[in-house]
Parts: sequence; structure tokens; C-alpha cells
Amino acid sequence: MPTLDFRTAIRDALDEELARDERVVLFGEDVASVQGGVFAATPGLQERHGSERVFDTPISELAITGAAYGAAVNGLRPVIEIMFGDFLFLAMDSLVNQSAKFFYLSGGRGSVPLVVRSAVGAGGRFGAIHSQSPIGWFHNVPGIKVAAPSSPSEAKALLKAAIRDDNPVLFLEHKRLYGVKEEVDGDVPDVPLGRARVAREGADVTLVSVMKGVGDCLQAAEALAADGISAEVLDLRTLRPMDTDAILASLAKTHRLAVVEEGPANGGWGGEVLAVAAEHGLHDVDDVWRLATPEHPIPYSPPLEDAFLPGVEAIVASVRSRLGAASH
Amino acid sequence: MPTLDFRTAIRDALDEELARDERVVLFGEDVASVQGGVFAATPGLQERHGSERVFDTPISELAITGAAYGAAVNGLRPVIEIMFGDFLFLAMDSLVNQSAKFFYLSGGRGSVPLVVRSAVGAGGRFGAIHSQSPIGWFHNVPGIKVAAPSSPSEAKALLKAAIRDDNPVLFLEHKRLYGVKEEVDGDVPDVPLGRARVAREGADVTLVSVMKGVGDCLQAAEALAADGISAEVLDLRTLRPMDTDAILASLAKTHRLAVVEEGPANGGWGGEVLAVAAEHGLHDVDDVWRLATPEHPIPYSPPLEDAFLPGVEAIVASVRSRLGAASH
Amino acid sequence: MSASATTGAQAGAQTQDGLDLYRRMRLIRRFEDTIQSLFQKGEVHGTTHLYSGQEAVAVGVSSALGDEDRVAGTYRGHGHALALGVDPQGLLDEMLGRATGVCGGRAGSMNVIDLEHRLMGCYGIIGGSIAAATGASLALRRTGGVAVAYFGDGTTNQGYFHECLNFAKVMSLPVLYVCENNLYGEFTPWEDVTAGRIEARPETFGIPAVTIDGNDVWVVRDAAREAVGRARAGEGPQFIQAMTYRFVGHSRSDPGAYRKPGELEAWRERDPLKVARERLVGALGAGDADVDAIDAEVDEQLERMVQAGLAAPYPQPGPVPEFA
Amino acid sequence: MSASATTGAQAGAQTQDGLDLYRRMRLIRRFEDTIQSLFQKGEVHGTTHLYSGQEAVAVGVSSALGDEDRVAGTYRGHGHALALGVDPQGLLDEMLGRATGVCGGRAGSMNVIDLEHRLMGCYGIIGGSIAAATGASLALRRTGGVAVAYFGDGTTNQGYFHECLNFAKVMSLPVLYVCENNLYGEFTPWEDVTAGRIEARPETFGIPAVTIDGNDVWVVRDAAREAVGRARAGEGPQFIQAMTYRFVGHSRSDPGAYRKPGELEAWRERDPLKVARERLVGALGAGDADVDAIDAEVDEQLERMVQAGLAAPYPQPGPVPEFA
Ligand SMILES: Cc1ncc(C[n+]2csc(CCOP(=O)(O)OP(=O)(O)O)c2C)c(N)n1
Ligand SMILES: Cc1ncc(C[n+]2csc(CCOP(=O)(O)OP(=O)(O)O)c2C)c(N)n1
Ligand SMILES: [Mg+2]
Ligand SMILES: [Mg+2]
Repeated sequence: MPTLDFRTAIRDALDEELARDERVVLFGEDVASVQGGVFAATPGLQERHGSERVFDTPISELAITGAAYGAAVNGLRPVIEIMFGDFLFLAMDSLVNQSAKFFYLSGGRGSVPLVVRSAVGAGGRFGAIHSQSPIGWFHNVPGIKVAAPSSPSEAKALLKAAIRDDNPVLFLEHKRLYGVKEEVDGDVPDVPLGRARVAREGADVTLVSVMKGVGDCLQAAEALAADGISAEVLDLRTLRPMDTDAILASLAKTHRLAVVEEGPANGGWGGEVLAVAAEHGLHDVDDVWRLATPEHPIPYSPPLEDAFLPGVEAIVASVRSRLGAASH
Repeated sequence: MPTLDFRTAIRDALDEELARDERVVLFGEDVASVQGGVFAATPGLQERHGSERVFDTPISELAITGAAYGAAVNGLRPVIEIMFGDFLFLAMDSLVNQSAKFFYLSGGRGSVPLVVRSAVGAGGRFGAIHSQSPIGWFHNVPGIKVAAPSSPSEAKALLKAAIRDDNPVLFLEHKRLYGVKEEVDGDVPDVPLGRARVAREGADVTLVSVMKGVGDCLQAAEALAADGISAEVLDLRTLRPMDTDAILASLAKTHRLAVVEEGPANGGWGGEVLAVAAEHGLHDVDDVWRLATPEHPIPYSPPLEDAFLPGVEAIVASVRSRLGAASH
Repeated sequence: MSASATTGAQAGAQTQDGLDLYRRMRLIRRFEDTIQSLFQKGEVHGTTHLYSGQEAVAVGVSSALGDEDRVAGTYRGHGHALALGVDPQGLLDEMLGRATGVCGGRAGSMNVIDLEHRLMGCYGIIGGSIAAATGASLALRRTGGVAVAYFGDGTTNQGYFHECLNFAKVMSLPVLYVCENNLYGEFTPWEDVTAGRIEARPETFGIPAVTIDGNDVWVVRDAAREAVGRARAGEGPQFIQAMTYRFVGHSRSDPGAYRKPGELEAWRERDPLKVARERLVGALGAGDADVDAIDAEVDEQLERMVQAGLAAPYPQPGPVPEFA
Repeated sequence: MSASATTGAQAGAQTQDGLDLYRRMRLIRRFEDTIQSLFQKGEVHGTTHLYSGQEAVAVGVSSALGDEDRVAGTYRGHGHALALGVDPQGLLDEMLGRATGVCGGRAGSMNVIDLEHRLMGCYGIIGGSIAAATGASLALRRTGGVAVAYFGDGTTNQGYFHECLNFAKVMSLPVLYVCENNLYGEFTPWEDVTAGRIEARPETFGIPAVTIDGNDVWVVRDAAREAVGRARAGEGPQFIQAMTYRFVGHSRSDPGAYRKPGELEAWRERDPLKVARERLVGALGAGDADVDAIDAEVDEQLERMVQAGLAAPYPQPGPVPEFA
């Protein structure tokens, strides 16, 4: 079967939407370069769609994001790249105080069809300032959608959905996924924003994650199956809005839920999942917990970073012990 | 008894720390003006401590915060004012990528004794861009402390603790509290960061909040007492680090917990409180829930803003119905 | 028709046009006076930043714009909005927090949006208007439109200013930056916090910049026409520094203790309404009566507006969709 | 002692001093070569931004600094660190992720901190170094120190640059801004994204700015001494634009496809090490042998360092306090 890799999935989604809709434009730092940006996700797009619609910018995150907002309010559908999620702070004022507010303040008369692509996540030895996951910083902001794909086909479908969405969408690309390949036959089916996906059916425990974490959970589920534990894996796909129905449905089935989050537990999105479970599914809960990262910046040294991240072994061990404990 | 108002509490804490420690400096937009800033919290401090230590800055949030970081790393203990919490995005890169990372990356050899004062909160008809609460944006950032005082005496004690702390502290001043007066006799006792406070003892339900919400909860508790419901009120005081022991202790006592948060529930700090309850106190939980604001920007129009905010009546009504429900 | 008749007709048109400019400025001034008194009465809430004294800037610039152009104003935006033709009743009702407000009472004084009238927004964050207009010009260059950003002297020290002007210049975007230098950012004189001359900043980027008398509406219009023309012709971003002065406090809580002695009085001598009236009854051959008539009509208009506004319903709280 | 003997002694001192500068530059060059090969071997991880070609800038500037001064470097900071006297073994071990690294392996290539050696930090965020040094000067002005910020041409389009330079000028802070213009920001030629001349930006603020040959360590030192002297004397912020060129890719993933034909070769002719060697064996009367000896010693030093580094222990994962 033909295979699709994550990078190509991103590039194809952009290429197809640029071709489909005149109003779509793409800009950011070095996105129009031969390499197609630092992560080589956009090569050839300027050649195919012209330098009016695909172009490089100065190193000016605030101007890039503010310009995208202003363009979106006036009829374009910009896709911008903020190279690393760690740089989003420099762009955040425009995203939160302009883009996220516009639909409401305009009395619903206007909207901001804008996509912010950003590479996130640790595991690549990029250190404390090039490995963070920005979900927590945007999770509490009404008016912004946050998409976090877990595979090439998911990435292609969600990016197209994000570009066609009339709201500002933060689209997160996990660096460790860029190299991932997937067998895909034919076109990938459309995926709506805000809908979770059961990546694997299970009965004993639900593992909730996004991006790279989903693959880790699937591997963990495989290992757990070996000792007779049936784990369901829920890929949230979108953090905001969050598919609480899917979370509660799975919880009602398994009564045990663990969130696997690449980021500090305190104030992370996993806390929202547990809060939803406790607030709306308490009678279904036998056990809920979080696997997250320690409460300090992300280390560079390989052994430190590896121990820092919640990997497959950690997930397996945690589920084993909690289910052991829970069954007392 | 002599009374202390919130503004004076802030001013006195700054004045006393500026007098106590040469290394303390204060700067921000218009803080040295005759008015003492837009919120009149710092009048006379430049006259008393000189223009080298208390000064106005250009409208440059990023430079203000970056400069404070650089000064803190080199021996000063800066207190800066970012006028409205809504403007923190423009300062966030330095706070998160510089100040919050330094202690860890320096191998513990250096630290960043820095306080960022900022006026937050709704209810003043300031509209969507001058009323937000920034807790959610910083809650997921290791290395930053977040203090959110609920009264004049708490504000004075916590601000002094923040200035004496060796870590970056985000110090939030709720606009609706500036006018609040409190009877205080003598000096206010020291308060450590990271420790919650039982503002009122109760047996049937725990109301958890910060800043203005604490006062609302106390009023609600008063009203609930009338119909025989004994509500405990927990003032978290500090959101990061969060006093989970205090939360779990109160939960173990009342088995019912409601968070009153001035901000959207989705991704808010209240979710963390519920997550802690579910993760570490599940067996104690009969009921946990959140009172927060709707998932849209903060409206200007008085009737819209009043309905938007979780007020005393809403708290009372919610507790009545949940306890009614829970007792079925 | 004889030449003299033509020139007579032209003169008449010029006079009429001048009276229209005056009427618009007068409307803004009285609107702001009204807001201030309604604020004292507790009918306008939170805070307001009034445009009184700066009317000639927005009115002059707006008179140089076409239907294809878009404007980004500031928290000091009532004048930016009214100059564009935003419905005064809708704007007043917004300040009053009524359902009939131009944003249904959701936005209030600092965040007005009126897409129908080319106002993409008023921005409460310093520098936000600069980003908004810079981005708008990315879209407008497809249709021959020009985007305008208003902002103050103090805003030129903000990262938005630097990043966006450089961005617009390297992309040669059709955007006009209008810096309203009213000598203060809140309570701070601009020289105390601003290194060098403001107009030197765009010049350094190769952006044509002029500094003009911001209290003479005709001077402003001429400068704006030239700048907008160049931007429309593909010559890239343009910059105008309009020297002006606000007659009231920065916001309602400001007594203005920082003003230099005599400064306010001196600027009142250069009140844009005074300047316009003199030109009208002088060079433009209007009668004092024509101008007085406008004053009376505007006063009346505002009285009617206040009555209607205070009678208008408040919006009903209720569920609101988060997303479009 | 006779005058000629004195001059002889001075000449000897000058030669020795020149050899020391050369040694430092050579150390940086070979350090970067070593990092690159260790990267290929999988011993250095993530990404690295090498300083090869720009050595004269950091070495020249550092030679003009005193113990009371502080420096903020960038993600391209190995040279900034070594020029200040950061222990090469500690720096190498940091790149190797070892417990013996200057930050215990926590920081890696982009975020090195060494307070003991006046390096307040290396900053992975564009513009971060500018803010850090600007703030440092607020503290250093109490003790007569000067803060130095290194950054690149592309960084001058970032909000940090604008806000901090204005801030430093209005406060007249003792800070030296060193812009290393190596013609590219990542893959983009600086002229494509930068409006006007870079040195005009500080000049607009009234900050003295010079543009110099960044590949001649003596030229850099002279400019730095003058600028640091003025800053220390209370004349406020200073600016140096050092024209230079990086001989390797922006980061390890960059083949450098964007380079203009012949550009790299032309700059190699102006290799700071080549320039220094010519001056040494020419005007400074050193022998080729003296310089060759340094090359050999540095090569040896690095071989020893690599052995020690590869033998050093990795840090042990374990609980780490969140707060000081
Ligand atoms: C990012 C940001 N910082 C600070 C403020 C608070 N603030 C509102 S108006 C103002 C002064 C702006 O001065 P200027 O740019 O000269 O405009 P003016 O008010 O004089 O028209 C300030 C500091 C803000 N709204 N946004
Ligand atoms: C805020 C921010 N945006 C983008 C980047 C990614 N980035 C790293 S280096 C670089 C180019 C910087 O160019 P320049 O300032 O000329 O320095 P040079 O690398 O040439 O030394 C970019 C865009 C970053 N690290 N931080
Ligand atoms: Mg002003
Ligand atoms: Mg460069």
C-alpha cells in the first residue's frame, strides 16, 4: 500500500488548500525557502502558488501573527508558521487579544479564519526553549481551537479542516512525528475539529492522549494486552474544544482513565480531562490519574530527557500498578 | 480599629521592602507619576526612594520584563508593574523562556528574584481586553509562582513574601479589591507563598477560590448558614505552587467541593483543583464541581457582565441544588 | 456656464465641503462631551478615552479614503469611528451598553468594531491597530485598497510598531500609519520615554514620513491624500505624524496634573474647531451663521441621541456560541 | 632600560598578546569542528549553531571587557562563551550531555549559562540576549560594569531589539549591543527582510553606532574598547555592527543552498584566523613557527578534551527542585 509520511501530509494539505481556495495564503520564517522551512514541511509551495501567496517574513512573530489576523478579518485565510511552539509567547497577544476576541466582539458579524502551525514537543534533545508544548498556555482561551494530530493521515485531515474552519486554529505538529510513515490507501477521510477518536478499543482502562502520546499509548496497550489488560486508547485530536462526550463514554465503559501528557501535570490539559471525569462522570470513576512530566524545564542530556518524558514503559508500569492497586 | 485598604496595603508593602533592601527596585509604565500609576497604588514611592530605584518606563512590556530578568540575574530584586493582566502576553516570552528557566538551567547556581505585579479581573466594565485573569496562561509553567491575594492584609503579606522570594512571582491584584477596606490592628503577620488559608470553617461543603472570589464565597457561606448548610471557604492564596494538602484535607472533612473561578472553566485552574481531588482524594469525593464563566470573551454591558460572572447568588443557588441533588 | 460661475460653483462646493468637515468634527466634540457627562451620570461605564482636541486628524484622514479602504482605530477611537461614518446613535448606544449598540453592547468604548463602515476594529492593546492595518493591507492589495492605522506617540516604543513597519516596508504594503502625537502617553511626556525623533523611525526604514499640524483638518486631508495616493500607487507604506493635543484627561480617572503651565490654554487657541471656523468664515467665505447653524443642529442631534439611547433596551444575557 | 629596549619589550608584549588572541580564535574554530564531528558521530545531540568564521567578533569584544562586566550570548554561543574564558572542557561536556558539563548537561548547546565566567546566559530566543544585557546594565550601573549583548542581523527585526534599545537610551544604560551581521538569518539574506541600514536603527535613537570589519580581531577590539569606554563613562548605550560570515550551515540541518556563488570562497579569503596569522607574522613580527605551534597545541588540547568528555559520566535522572 502507498505510504504517507507526516511531513508530506502537512505539505499536501497546504498544497491542496492553496490550490482549492484563492484566499488561502501561507507565510512565516523561511517557509518559502528551498528547504521549505526548518522542518522541511513546505518545500515547493512558493513555486507552485506564487510569492504573493507563499512568502518568507522577517523574524517578527508579533508582526506575522498580527498581520495574519488583519488579513483574515479582511477576506484572506492565512496559514502562518511559528517555527517552534516555544516562540508562541511572542505571538500570543495578537492571537488571544485580537483573533480570539473578534467573533464575539463583532457581535458575530466577523470571524478570523486563521491557522497557526507550530512545531512542538520534546524528545529531540532541543533543550528547554525548543521543546515545550504550548497547550496549557492556550487551553484557557475561548475563541481559539487547538488541534494536535497523532499521525500523518490525521495531520492531513485535521490541517485541511483547520484551514476550512472560520475560527483561529492553533495547529500543533509534534517534532517526533515528522519522520513517521503510515500506510494510506487513497484519500484520507475528512475529520471534524472537536471530535475525539477511539484509536484502540478496550475494556479495562482508558488511555487518553494526543500527538506522539497516542502512539506511545497504542504500544503500551499492546504490551498490556500480553498480560491480559485490555486498554482503550482515546486520541483527543483537538484540545479545545474538548470532546467530553467521548471521554465520558469511554470512562463509562472502562471506569479507569489515565491521561498521558507531555508537559507538567500542574495546570496541564490532563487536569481538565480528570476534572471532566470527576464533575460529570464521578459515578463511573474507579480510578483516574495522570502521567506527565516533572515540574521543571525540559533537560537536554539524553538520559535526563528520556527519564523526563512519559514513555511506553512508564505507561505500562503505571497501568499495571494502578490496576493492581485498584483491584484490592 | 485602624483600617487598611488594598491600595495602601500594596503601597506599604512596596515602601517597606524598598526601605529594607537596597536591591529592590520598582519600575513600570507611569508607576512613578504623581498619581502612582493608573491604579494609584504607588504614589510617592519615587520621592521616597529616588529615581534610580523607582522609575517610569516606555510602553514596552517586553523590554520591561526582559530588563527585570536581566537585572534580577545580576543582583537586583526588581518589582515591575504590567498595568493590566491582559497585557502579560507581550511580556510572557521573557517570563517563561528566561525567568522561569534560569534556576534549572543554571544548575541551581542562579535564581531570578523578580515580582510582576498586574491588575486583573472583571466586574469593572473594562471590557474584553482589560478584564481577563491570566492564571490559566501561567498555571502550566514550572519555575513561576502565582500569588492571588483576597484582602488588604493578605495582599500586604503576600507581596512582601513575593519580594523576598528568590523566584519569579506573578502577583495578581484584582481590580475590584483595590477599594476594599479591612480592620487591621498592628502589623500583618507574615504569610508564606504556597500555603492556602481556611477563611471560614465548615462541614458540609468546601468552597475554593482566590482574590475577589474568596469574599463572594464568604458571603455565600453566610447565606447558606441561614438554611443550615455549613460551608468551608478555602482561600488558595497561591495558584502555583498549589496547596494540594489543604485541598485534600478540607475535602476529607466535607466530601463536597466547589471551585469558584473568575474565568472560563475549560483549561482553568479550577480544573486542576478537581483533578487533584479525583487523583488523590477520590474516596473522599461525594461531589465536586466548578462555577466559572461562560466560554466567550468578557462583555462590556453591565447586565451582560453581571450575568457572566459567578456571583454570590449563583454560588448559593449552585450549592443548594448540588447538595439537594447529592442527598438523594 | 461662464468661467466665473464655474469658480463660483467650485467655491460653493469648497465651502459646502468645508462645512461638512466642520460638522463632522463638531459631532465628535459634542459626542465626547456627551460621553463625559453620561459617564458622570453613571450611564457610561468602566473607562473612556476621549478624542476631544484631536478631531481634525481622523476627519481629515477619513475624508481622503475610499470605499475600498479599511481603518484600525484605538481605545481612543470614538473619533476614528465617527469620522468614518459609523452611526453615532449606534456608537452612543454601545457606550451605554445597550442592545442597539454597534456591537450589541458587547464591546464598549475601547473595542468598537463596525465592518460595514470600514472600521475593522478599535484596539485596546497599544500597537494592536498597527498590526491589524498591516495585515489588512495584505488583503487589500488585491483590490486596490489602502489600510490605515491610528496610534499615539507612546505606541512607537512598542514592539508591534517596529516589527510591523519593517514587515510592511519589506513587503511594500499599501498601508498608512498615522501617529497622533498628542505629547503624552498617559501621564508621561513623549520625550521622556522616546529616543530620538518619532518621524526618524519610519524614515530609517525608508518609509516616507511627514510631520504636520494635526489641528488643521485641511492640512491633514492634503497630507493624507498624498500618502494614500502613493500607497495605492504601489509605493509601499506611508507615515504621517500629526501634532495635536487632547483637551481632556487621558482617561476619565486622570486630572492631568502633568500638563505644563499654559500648555492647555495655548493648544485651545489652536482648537481644530476654532481653526476650521476661522478658515470657513475667512478664506472659504462661509457666514458665521452657517457655522452656528451646524453647532445648533449637532447639539440638537445629540440631545435626540441621548434620549433615544437612554430609552434603548439592554441586551439579554444568554448562551452565546464560542465559535463562528 | 633604553627606549629601544622598551619598545622591544612592548613589541614582544604586543606579539604575545596577538598570539593569545589567535590562540583563543583557533580554540573556538577547532572546538566547533570537533562539535560538528561529534554531532555526526551521534555524541552531540539535537541541533547546534556553530560560530566558525565569526571568531574575531567574540574574541575581540571579550578582550576589551573587565571583571565587572557581563555578557549575554546567543544559541550560536560557543564562541561567546569560550572567548570569555568559560572552561572548554566544561563546555564540551555540556554539548555531550555529561554531568561534568558547565550546566550539568541540563542546558545543551543553545542555553549555556556560566555566571562564574561573566556569561549570564546564551539565549535560544531571538532577541533574548538583548533584553538580558539591557537588564543587566540596570544592575551593573551601580558597580561601574558594562553589559554586552550579542545578536545577529536577523534579530534587528524583532520587537526585543526596538523596545530594549529605546529603553536603554532613555535610561542611558551602560550596555554595548554587538550585532554580528553574517549576511543571513537562517536561509534568508538580511536585505530581503530588513528595511534600511541596520546601523541607522540605533543612530535614530541617538545611540552611537559603528560598522566594522568583524573578521579582524584587532579592529573589533579597538571598536569594543572605545564603545565600552564610552558606556562605562556614562555616555549610555553603544552599538557595533560587525560584518562577518559563517563558514558552516545555520544549524546542522542546513546545506547552505542559499549562498551566492563564490561568496563562501571570498569570505574564506578573509578567514579571521588567516587575517590574524598574516598580521602576526607580518606587522607583529611573530614567526610562522609560533603560530603553527599554537595550532598544534590547540589540536592536542581538543583531542585530550574529547577523550575526557567521552569518558565523563552522564547525569543521573532524579527529583529536581522546582524553585530556588
Ligand atoms: C500593551 C499596552 N500597554 C499599556 C496600555 C495602557 N495604556 C493605554 S493608553 C496608554 C498610553 C498610550 O499613549 P499614546 O500611544 O501616546 O496614545 P494616546 O493615549 O496619547 O492617544 C497606555 C500606556 C495598553 N492599553 N496596552
Ligand atoms: C523568536 C525566535 N524566532 C525564530 C527563531 C528561530 N531562529 C533561530 S536562529 C534564527 C536566525 C537568526 O538570524 P540572525 O539574527 O541573523 O543570527 P544568526 O543565526 O545569523 O547568527 C532563527 C529565525 C528563534 N530562535 N527565536
Ligand atoms: Mg499620546
Ligand atoms: Mg545572521
